[in-house]
Amino acid sequence: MNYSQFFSMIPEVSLLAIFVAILIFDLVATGRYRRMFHAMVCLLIIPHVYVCMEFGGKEQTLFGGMYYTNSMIALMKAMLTFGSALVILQAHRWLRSTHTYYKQGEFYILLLSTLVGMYFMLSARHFLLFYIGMELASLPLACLVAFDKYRHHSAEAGIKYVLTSMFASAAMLYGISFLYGTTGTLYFDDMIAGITGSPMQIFAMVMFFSGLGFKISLVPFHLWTADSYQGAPTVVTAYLSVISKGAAVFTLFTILTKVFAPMTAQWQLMLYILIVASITIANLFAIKQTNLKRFMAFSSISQAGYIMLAVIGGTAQGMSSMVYYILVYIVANLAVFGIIETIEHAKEGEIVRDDCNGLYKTNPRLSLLMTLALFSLAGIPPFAGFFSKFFVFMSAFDAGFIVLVFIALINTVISLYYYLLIVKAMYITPNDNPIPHVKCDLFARISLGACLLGIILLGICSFVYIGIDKLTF
Amino acid sequence: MNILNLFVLIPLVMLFALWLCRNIKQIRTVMVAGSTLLLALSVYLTIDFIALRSAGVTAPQLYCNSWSWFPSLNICYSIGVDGISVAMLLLSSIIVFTGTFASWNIKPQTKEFFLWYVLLSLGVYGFFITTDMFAMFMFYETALIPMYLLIGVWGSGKKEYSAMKLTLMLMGGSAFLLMGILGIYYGSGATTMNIHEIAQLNNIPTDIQYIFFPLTFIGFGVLGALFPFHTWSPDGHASAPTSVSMLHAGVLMKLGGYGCFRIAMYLLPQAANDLAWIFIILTTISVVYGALSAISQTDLKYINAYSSVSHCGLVLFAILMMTQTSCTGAILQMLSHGLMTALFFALIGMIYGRTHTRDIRQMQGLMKIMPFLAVGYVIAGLANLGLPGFSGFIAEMTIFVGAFMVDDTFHRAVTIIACTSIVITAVYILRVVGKILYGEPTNEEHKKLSDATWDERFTVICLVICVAGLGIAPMWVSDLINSGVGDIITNLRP
Amino acid sequence: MEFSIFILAIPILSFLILGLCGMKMPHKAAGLLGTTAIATVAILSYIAAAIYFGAGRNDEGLFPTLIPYALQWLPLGNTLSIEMGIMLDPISIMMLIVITTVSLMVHIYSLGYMKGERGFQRYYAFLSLFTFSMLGLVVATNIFQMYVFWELVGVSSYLLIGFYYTKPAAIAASKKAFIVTRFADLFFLIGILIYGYYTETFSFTPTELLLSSAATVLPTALGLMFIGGAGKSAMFPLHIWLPDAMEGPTPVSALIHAATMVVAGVYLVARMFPLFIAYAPEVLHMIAYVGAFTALYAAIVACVQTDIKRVLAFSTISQIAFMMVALGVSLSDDPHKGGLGYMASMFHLFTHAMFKGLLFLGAGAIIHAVHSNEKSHMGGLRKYMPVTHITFLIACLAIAGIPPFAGFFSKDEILAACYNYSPAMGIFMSFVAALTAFYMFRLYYLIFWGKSHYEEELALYTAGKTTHEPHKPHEAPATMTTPLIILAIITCVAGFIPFGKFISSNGHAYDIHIDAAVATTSILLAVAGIVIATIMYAKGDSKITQAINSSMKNIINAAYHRFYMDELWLFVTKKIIFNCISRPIAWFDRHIIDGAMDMLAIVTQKLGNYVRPMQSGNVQSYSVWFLGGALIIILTLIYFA
Amino acid sequence: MIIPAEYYLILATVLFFIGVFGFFTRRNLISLLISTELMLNAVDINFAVFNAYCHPEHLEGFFFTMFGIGITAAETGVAIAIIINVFRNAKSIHIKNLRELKY
Repeated sequence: MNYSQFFSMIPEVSLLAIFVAILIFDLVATGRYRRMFHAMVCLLIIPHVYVCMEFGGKEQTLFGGMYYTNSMIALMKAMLTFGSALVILQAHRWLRSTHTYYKQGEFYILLLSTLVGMYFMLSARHFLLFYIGMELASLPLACLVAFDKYRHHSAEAGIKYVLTSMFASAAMLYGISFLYGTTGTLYFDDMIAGITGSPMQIFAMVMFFSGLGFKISLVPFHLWTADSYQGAPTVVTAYLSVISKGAAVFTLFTILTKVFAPMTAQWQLMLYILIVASITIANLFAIKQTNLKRFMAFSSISQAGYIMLAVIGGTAQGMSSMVYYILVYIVANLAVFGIIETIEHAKEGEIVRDDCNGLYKTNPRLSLLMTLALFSLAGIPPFAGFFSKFFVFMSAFDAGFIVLVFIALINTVISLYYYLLIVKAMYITPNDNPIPHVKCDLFARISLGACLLGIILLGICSFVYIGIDKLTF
Repeated sequence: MNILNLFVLIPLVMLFALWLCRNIKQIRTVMVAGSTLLLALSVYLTIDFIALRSAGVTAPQLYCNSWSWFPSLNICYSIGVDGISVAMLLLSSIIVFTGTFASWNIKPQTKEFFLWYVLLSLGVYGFFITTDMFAMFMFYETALIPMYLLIGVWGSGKKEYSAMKLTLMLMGGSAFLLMGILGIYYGSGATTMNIHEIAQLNNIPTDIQYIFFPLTFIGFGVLGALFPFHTWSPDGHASAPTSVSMLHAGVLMKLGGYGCFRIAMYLLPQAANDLAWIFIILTTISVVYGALSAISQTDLKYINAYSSVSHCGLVLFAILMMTQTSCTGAILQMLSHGLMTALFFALIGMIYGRTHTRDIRQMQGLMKIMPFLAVGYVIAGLANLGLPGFSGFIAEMTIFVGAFMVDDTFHRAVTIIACTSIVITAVYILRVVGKILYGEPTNEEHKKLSDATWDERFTVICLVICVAGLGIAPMWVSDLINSGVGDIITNLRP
Repeated sequence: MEFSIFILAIPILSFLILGLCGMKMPHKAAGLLGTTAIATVAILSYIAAAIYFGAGRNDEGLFPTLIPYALQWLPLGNTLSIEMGIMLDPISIMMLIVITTVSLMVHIYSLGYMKGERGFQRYYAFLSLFTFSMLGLVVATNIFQMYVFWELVGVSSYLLIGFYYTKPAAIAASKKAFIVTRFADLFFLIGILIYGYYTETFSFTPTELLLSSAATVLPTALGLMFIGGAGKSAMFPLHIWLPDAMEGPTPVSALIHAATMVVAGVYLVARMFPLFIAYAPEVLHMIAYVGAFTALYAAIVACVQTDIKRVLAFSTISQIAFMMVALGVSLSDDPHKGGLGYMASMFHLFTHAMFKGLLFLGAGAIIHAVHSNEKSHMGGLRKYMPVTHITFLIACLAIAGIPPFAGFFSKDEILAACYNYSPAMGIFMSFVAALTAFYMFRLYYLIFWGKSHYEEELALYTAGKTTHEPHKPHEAPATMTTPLIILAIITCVAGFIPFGKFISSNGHAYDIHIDAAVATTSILLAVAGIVIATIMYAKGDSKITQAINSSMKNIINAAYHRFYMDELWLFVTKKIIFNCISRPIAWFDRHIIDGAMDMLAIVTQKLGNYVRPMQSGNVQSYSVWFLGGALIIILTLIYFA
Repeated sequence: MIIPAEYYLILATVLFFIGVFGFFTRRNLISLLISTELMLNAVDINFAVFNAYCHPEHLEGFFFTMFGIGITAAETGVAIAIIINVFRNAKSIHIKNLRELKY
């Protein structure tokens, strides 16, 4: 056993270093240093995106095959870190509020520990490591969801999240145990030899999948999503909706193609059912939602269904379009949540759709960004979402799922409807008392600006996709 | 530097400039400068294109260029124009130009209006210059979505409902379309997205064509107001502000016909030949049904919208006849309908802006009150019902003569049925003219109204000149279009 | 003949000038401009005629067909194209003369008649437009050009009928005229399409080879074209627009609805005559029967109308029907072997244009004087309007077929052709001719003889029974009487033109000779008609008249209502097309088609409600879904994958 | 006498579904937590049994069991912390208090 292997995991180790730095700073810093806390965290985390890309990209296998990394995984890590950085940037105002100010450090630490968990999920080539990573990614999130200690909704969301999460992980472990029982190994690379597609393994696979489906929030494993999203602090919701989802999707892709390759027909059928259910049911829910965060929860379920379209083929093209989709989804969704966070602060309460009425009059820039972000989510050109959706459809079509693509396309029309409802509220519906003009702080501005750039440029500037495509497989 | 890129670049620059504008004067300057530039550009392009053609350049597409965009998916940004696209670009420029003047006094949020307006025209231009299916589809959708806000914010009546319906139906259409595009791409072996290369490969298996031809055709057909997917059109047009109606009926609906021709028919020739009869029936219904519906409408814009259904139905009808002449006629009809409807909607908008009603039962004797607009309306009406000397006549005649060249009973029968629309058109046009323009003005309020202002006169005169110009001297357009149509027809009827 | 382009160019220029800047011109300038333009055109036409006929016949004994201009206007595929050009042959030259002459007269006349009207300039602009279109129609080199100008005359007629655009009746009439003729044009168009497709050309003279291959469809094509012609020429049952068209200014009625446009149908058939006679003689005979019926129908209706312009309108219908009959009864293209009708028809077209123009202009003068169209407001006008009276009488004699006026000669030829075709037809048409004499003289007596309406009114006024002083009828100004006199002179002499020398069915010279038997019969019948009219109407309402009126009340009533043709059309258009087709379709569109689209949206929304219970807020039920979903998937996979 | 593997597996399955049943039916948050513990314990038994009976050459299953126990403990800790939070806000840990967020 060579302990230097630990230091080969540069992204994880450097993130842990940041983690420790924050912990120490939290302990020692007082007074005016504390005011710089947020800036410091941002300054630490943003360069880390670069670190992930630059130093994590070397293909290597560690710990006897438990840990694996390559440039694609490094890119994923970088993307997740980038997303986390955006979330942290947006969190500034919330962290300054009375009840959270004193536990600012906890927020960073919890958030970063989930990020570490996700790193391990991405790099895991062994179910144990994967399980540990996944729990590390979920548990602190439960704390984050319940972060607003004095708000009942936050606590309710937290308990729902944690209970469902435990239930899901129990189900998943149950599945893994049978996989272990039938194949005798927990290494991804070895397990494939023992996969035969027997009913027991199908059972095991679906149980295992339900655990990941919970994280990705696919129908019918999605029911916690809306409640937790609504109850959690908006920043946490944003994080839940993109980052933890992105990591889970990527891992799922790896496991399905690496481990369950002999059962392709089975899991494709499974995904088929789940995609149709996710997209359709989430859309039906979303139509009726007026609470904006809840609405975004259903939107994210439906988006998850679209991401799965890239997974279902299991092809290289699917991989690149999936990663690309996640990237685009991160910027678009975070833009929406950033705006919700901002106007929530102005309204001091939960945002329902009617609160957006006439928003354009008072907050033209925010509304415009919101519109672009929603258009991007709906897949309207020339914004990035159009490209990502198109590529996802292409990959599914390429894999032969023509009818599925058609169903998904019909659903995009429904999704466009509910996204447009918000646009309509902002621009068209008259309102005598719109939310007054909100001034964003610097951090939020940076974050929203980055999102805006991403929404506009990620699609048109094809080098992003080309770059991702080069890294695939 | 390819001249065609300017068609995308100028709107982009305009968008940027508009974003920086501070007052209405600057906005108008930007708009006028930009749209004039575009108009000049497309006129130059037309002249240059004709010159090149007469100099003996026979390549199907001119000004071709291609930049790899998403190489792993064979997506390129390829541009190139043939006669059809040149004609369409010219049409778009004219409408964008006149539309700018027609929305001279739009309020409120002038800047935003023009931002979306320019984005829309960007999509339109992009659609016509590109030859890559992906890029075409992208521009196509880019052109659709601004409609929502343009109608929703600046429209009138039940604008929210209409805008939503229009957007969703068109997006539903583009869902079909996307299926079609993917089907074509993968059916042809997934080697290229360029329509001309696919057409040359000509290797899509027939059974695949049978699936994707209807999808593609319906996809574009929704925008081309194909029965029974046309119902967005009356509501949408009725609610839209003037210049948006102009642009929408004038140019956007042409995207449908153009796409049907350029993608559905061109790339899926086998299925087009075998399945055309289904759509011929639908389009024939469109033609007659739209016209008959228009007769009993009472809202000016509804009348015109149904008239558009009828006329755009004729475009698709002609395309499906698949003869050189009828397809040339289809393109002519697109041009002509684009100009005429734009003129019509402009006038309706101006009248509505004064009377604040579009109900024909509440207006009378406008000829005495606003003679300029009334005369304009009569001219537009006469052009619409296919009076020789205006563009509608040549387009319709070319279509009918072309359609009659298909020598079998079915085609003959539907052609004759479609011909009846010229009578029905006369009925509803004259009904309106008689009701609102003639007679003694009865409404006291209306008697105080004024005639057109200079910007309105300018819009109307420009369009009338275009309509009449096309109608009196059709040869050059016909020549322009002919070669482009020929290539596609050759592919359809080997 | 290069100058012939000016025959078309001058009117259109005049139209453009008057249309674009007419509103800024004073009335007089506009009127003079229009009149000068048309005078120039008239002179050019006369010169053209002189040169054309002066050049004489070619070696084959024919007047050559000249095409000084022809350019491709719109290519339609490889073989077909629409050309625009000028074609001069005997009938187009003849038409040029007719049109320019009548048009010039109307222009001059209108200077007085329309004086001070609102929209005077517009009126002249439209007149110029009409003249242009009509000239373009007759010089058309091909059937499609003819169609193009056919539509243009239709629209100028529409504009001129609706000239008094504030008058509801005028609006309705203009609309009706346009739509009815448009309806007929539809058939014309289809005919052209068939013709063009099978003969691979739109020209009037396709090659023999193509013609013989198209022989089977030619009758259909020509028949459909005739329907188009029937629409314009107001053949039964498409005649309904013409009487209403009298709502337009009277000079317009003279020009368009008496002399020129309405004979376009006849001209069309004459144009296609070689094809008709060679390939579709049976269609030609159908035309004869339609014409004969129309002639009778219109004549009967004309007998009982009270509006003088209506009488003239029905008389026009009847006379045009005569021309149609003449064409229809032709048996060959040789005038000596049964092809006389062609020449007769053209001859009648020529003379009719003159005397009917005269009648309308005269009626215009009368209306101008009494401010009414109704016969009840007239009577005894001969004292007040001597010039009008004399010219009107000349025209009446001409139309009745009394020698030596023009109508006699042309009608005689027609009757001769009819007798040649079949005696029944000849007798029938002779009867109609007698009826013509009757109703024309009825009209004449009602206007100029009998009790003077003015005097009666005046008597009432002087007796203090009405407060309203009647307007004294007066003779029209010189601008109006001059055209009357000129036309009257032409009417007197036109009959002596050796028409057959210029125009005949096969192009060779043909000497008109009066068939004594036919001539005698027709004169006798005409005189009989006049005599009956004199007895019945010369002294106002005589006893006999009243007796006849009461005994034939039903028929007269029906005839007065034009045998309810209008009501029938109204029923078809309003009740069936508008209420039973258009409205249901509009309803269907809004509620079924659109409803289906809305329904999709509503169903989606409703489904949204149905899935709600899933999200109950209870974490335990969430887990039930979780596990249940997983189990369902497992079962599906086991059994279906 | 060796106890056959099936016995253990049946025990584990029964345990798992007792846990599931408890999770579905109990009304107290602590009981729910206990139910999930049961489920996780069933999994741990599974791993141990599979390792011991089927694949004794490596110790992966046992390791998994060990880690599983540890992680379960952590989960329980977090869950209880949140339950306390709930109690603080709602003064009850009955599940009926957790239905404000729905639809």
